[in-house]
Amino acid sequence: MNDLITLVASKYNYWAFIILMMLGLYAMIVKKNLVKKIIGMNIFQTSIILFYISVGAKEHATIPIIEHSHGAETHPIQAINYINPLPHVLMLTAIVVSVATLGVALALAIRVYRQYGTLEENEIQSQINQV
Amino acid sequence: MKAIAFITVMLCGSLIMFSTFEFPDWGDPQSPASSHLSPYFIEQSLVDTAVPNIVTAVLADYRGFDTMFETTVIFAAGLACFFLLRTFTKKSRTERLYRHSSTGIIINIKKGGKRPDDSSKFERIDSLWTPYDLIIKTTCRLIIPSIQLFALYVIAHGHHSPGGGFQGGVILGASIILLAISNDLRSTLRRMSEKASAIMAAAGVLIYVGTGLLCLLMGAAFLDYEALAPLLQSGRIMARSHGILIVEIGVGLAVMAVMIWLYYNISSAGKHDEGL
Amino acid sequence: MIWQLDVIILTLVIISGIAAITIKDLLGAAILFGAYSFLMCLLWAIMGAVDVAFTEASVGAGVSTVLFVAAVFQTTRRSKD
Amino acid sequence: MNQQFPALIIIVPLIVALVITIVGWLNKKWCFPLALAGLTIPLFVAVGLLLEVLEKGVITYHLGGWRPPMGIEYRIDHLNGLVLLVIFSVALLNLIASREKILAEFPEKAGAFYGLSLLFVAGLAGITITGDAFNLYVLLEITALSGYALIGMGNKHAPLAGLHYLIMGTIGASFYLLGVGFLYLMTGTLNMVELSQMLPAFYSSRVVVFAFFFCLIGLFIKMAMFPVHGWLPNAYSYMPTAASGLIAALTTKVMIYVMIRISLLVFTPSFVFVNTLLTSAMVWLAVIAIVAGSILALAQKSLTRMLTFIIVAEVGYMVGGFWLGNRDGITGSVLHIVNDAAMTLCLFLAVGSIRFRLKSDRFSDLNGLFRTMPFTMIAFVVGGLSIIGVPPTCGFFSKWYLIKGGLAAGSYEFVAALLFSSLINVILFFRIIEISFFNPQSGGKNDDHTIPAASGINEAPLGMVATSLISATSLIVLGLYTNVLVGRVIQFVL
Repeated sequence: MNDLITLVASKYNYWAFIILMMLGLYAMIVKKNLVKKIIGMNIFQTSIILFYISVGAKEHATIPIIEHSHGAETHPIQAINYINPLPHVLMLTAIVVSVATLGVALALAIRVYRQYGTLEENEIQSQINQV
Repeated sequence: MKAIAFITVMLCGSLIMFSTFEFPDWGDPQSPASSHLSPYFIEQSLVDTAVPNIVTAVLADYRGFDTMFETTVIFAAGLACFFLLRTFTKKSRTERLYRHSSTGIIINIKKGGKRPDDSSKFERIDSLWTPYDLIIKTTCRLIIPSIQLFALYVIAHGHHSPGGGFQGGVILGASIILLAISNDLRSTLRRMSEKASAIMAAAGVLIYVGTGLLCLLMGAAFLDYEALAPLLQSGRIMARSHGILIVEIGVGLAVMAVMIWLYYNISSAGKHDEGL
Repeated sequence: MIWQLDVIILTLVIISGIAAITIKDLLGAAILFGAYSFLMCLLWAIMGAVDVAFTEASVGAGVSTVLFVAAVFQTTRRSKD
Repeated sequence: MNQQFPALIIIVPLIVALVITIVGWLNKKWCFPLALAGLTIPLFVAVGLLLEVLEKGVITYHLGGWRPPMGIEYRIDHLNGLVLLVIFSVALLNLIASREKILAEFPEKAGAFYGLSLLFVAGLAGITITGDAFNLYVLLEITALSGYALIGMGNKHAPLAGLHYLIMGTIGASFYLLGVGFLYLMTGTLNMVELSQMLPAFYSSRVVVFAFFFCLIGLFIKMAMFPVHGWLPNAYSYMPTAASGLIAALTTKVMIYVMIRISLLVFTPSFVFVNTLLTSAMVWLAVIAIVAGSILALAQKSLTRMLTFIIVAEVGYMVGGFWLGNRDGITGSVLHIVNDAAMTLCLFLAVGSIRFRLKSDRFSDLNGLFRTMPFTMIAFVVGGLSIIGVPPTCGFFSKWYLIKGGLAAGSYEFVAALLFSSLINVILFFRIIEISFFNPQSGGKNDDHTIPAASGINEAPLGMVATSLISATSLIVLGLYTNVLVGRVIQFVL
């Protein structure tokens, strides 16, 4: 029982990322509405960001900004006291990429709507087949 | 379809979950991710770059090349939206609607008619006019300058606190977007045209690339800010700190301009009329 | 970090994510997606990723939502699923 | 200056793309010369880099002056040098060919078009030479974003095709990112060379196996490998002709190159090829891709759609050749990356000219095309012969290596699929040659008004004809110098 609790405590963040990822994937496969697909795509991307941040987390450590007030120079900087900054850097980039993708996706969705007058994929498909 | 997708997704998820049992524990200080590369960054970044915020130091210096392309991605998104949505072919509408501001009378000018030129008394509208909410307009007028001031603080103070060019740029862009929402798009476009935002977006990225190129011309590697020390009249370490600041300003400019550009094109579907 | 808070927010994130993809009104979906992003930002702030949380608060909950709303206004609010 | 080449090759197109965006708002006349300069300079740089690699071996470049695990490293070996050269030559030829098409299709957005295509090329070049697993993701997204925009500007169905490509492409890139995340979780580093040194300790771990699979799935989606190829035919056939030579010739090939690089540099062959179940499964997948692509190509009624399914089949060639896991197979696969880029470019340029003149590319509209557009059709026929694999053209030699590799590995199903696909290609191309050579120009049921009434020569503009002829010549030249290419460059890949 104790083992189970430690297992859950040490892994639940990763499981949450998997649930969100599968949620996004499911939305992208099943939903017929294009905006819904785009929302699913964003959830998918955010879940991967959550995974990276979970990798970077460190217990009993503080945010990665070094204390630098006067007098703090005497303390040596120890890696154990600060959270791993590298995943944060990578994920800043990933967030930017996700918003850029979102912008282009919405632009394409608007053009699709301008062309077909609907955002439902099956209706668009039947319109294409009719011609 | 739904059932198949659900089963695939569950299968895939449980497979990944199966692999998590071999992951290092969450928050474990001894995990490889926390013990291989990050100690160097944590212990050395203040010595190397004189920037206390390690994330800023790594973002703009150690991995500055990534960040340059991150800015380029944003720029590409703005350019792509413009390319996809903008419609230049104006339908030469035979009639235009103008609204007299003080009386609220809407006049309809047919083709060939004289258009009112005093824009403070008349404003052009498209089809229907939604009344401005005085409270929202006034509040936004009060808020926007403080938002912009905060954004500039975020850009400039990124060395010492969370934030930096990207976040500050987004907030700056958001302030202009707020202006466009509280008034209408056309009046915002008069203050900051699409051309200006496009050129600023490209110029912001050019500041970043140009800084790198300057380092290259000074004989060091691309984006090696130490080479700028003679130009900046500072020590080699402070040159890195200043180089990061220059780059962050470029990022802020580009991101602000692109956010506005994206909003202009998406909110009006490329027609640049009233917007939302 | 406080694990109770962590678990509560994780649950809320998942709930708002599910809500965002099931709701039939696209404007509502956009707003729920904003809520999702904001809760995600809180989660990252708890894990100590302040810069990422800041970015997500300004980008995910701010500009993304505005872009979604703008796109929904330019297209349609209705969705069949 | 020589040692700055690896940075310059990315920076020059990037800066030119930015400048073009500014200039496009001021004076559109300057866009084309600038774009030309922005691709010609890197082409020379790429030649210089390849020569330097041939002379001295691997070149590394530390961006920001930081040594590799901390900073980002660029790494150029024989394989990258070759791919770089291919990228810039293809991009330059397509740029010259696209000038008139842009003026016809979207004149007021010419600046944005040139800007996006230069960003696309800069991204591809970065993907090719980067030595950092995460940097590769960022560059992948630049390429993809500009690609989505270029595709979305095509005909009326293009936005939907572009949106599908965007959603699939984002899933692919995210899976790649997840794979890199798993690797980072286990090792704590992102540098490819360091990863390859640290990974052998974890080869038995499930996490590393999953990381490899995620990278592979992501890249498969991006390269349109058979079960996940769904986005490719629509996206490639609806996109504007001005971009088709660039995107169709380069995207899939560079992704296959990335797969080879990740498998050989990050994961060593001792990890990748050790499981015979995996390799034979991959070869079977490639076989299915080849057969399905060929049969689907047979069912199409227009030139561009036929070519898109041929691309699906060709992806199967390269992936299968790589997973044969022996020297000949991988040589054939790498050689086919180069050759296929040239062949696809040649065919898409020729089809682009045909579409430019006829405003259509259905088979029924091609009657008598040999008389009206002789030079374009010559280029098209040479491209077709190369796809079939007729000896003096380069397509023969890469197929030869692939078949040799297949026989050596004992996977006869792959050899059979190659031969079957060649046979189908014969049918495909001779059908078109028959229509365009023997059918009278305005014969029978098809006197379509789109075909000009004059029976004289009605060629595409000079830029397009010249580029398609140059690319057709390059097919023969590549074929004649195959042994040089293999002996001097490709044999060092392994």
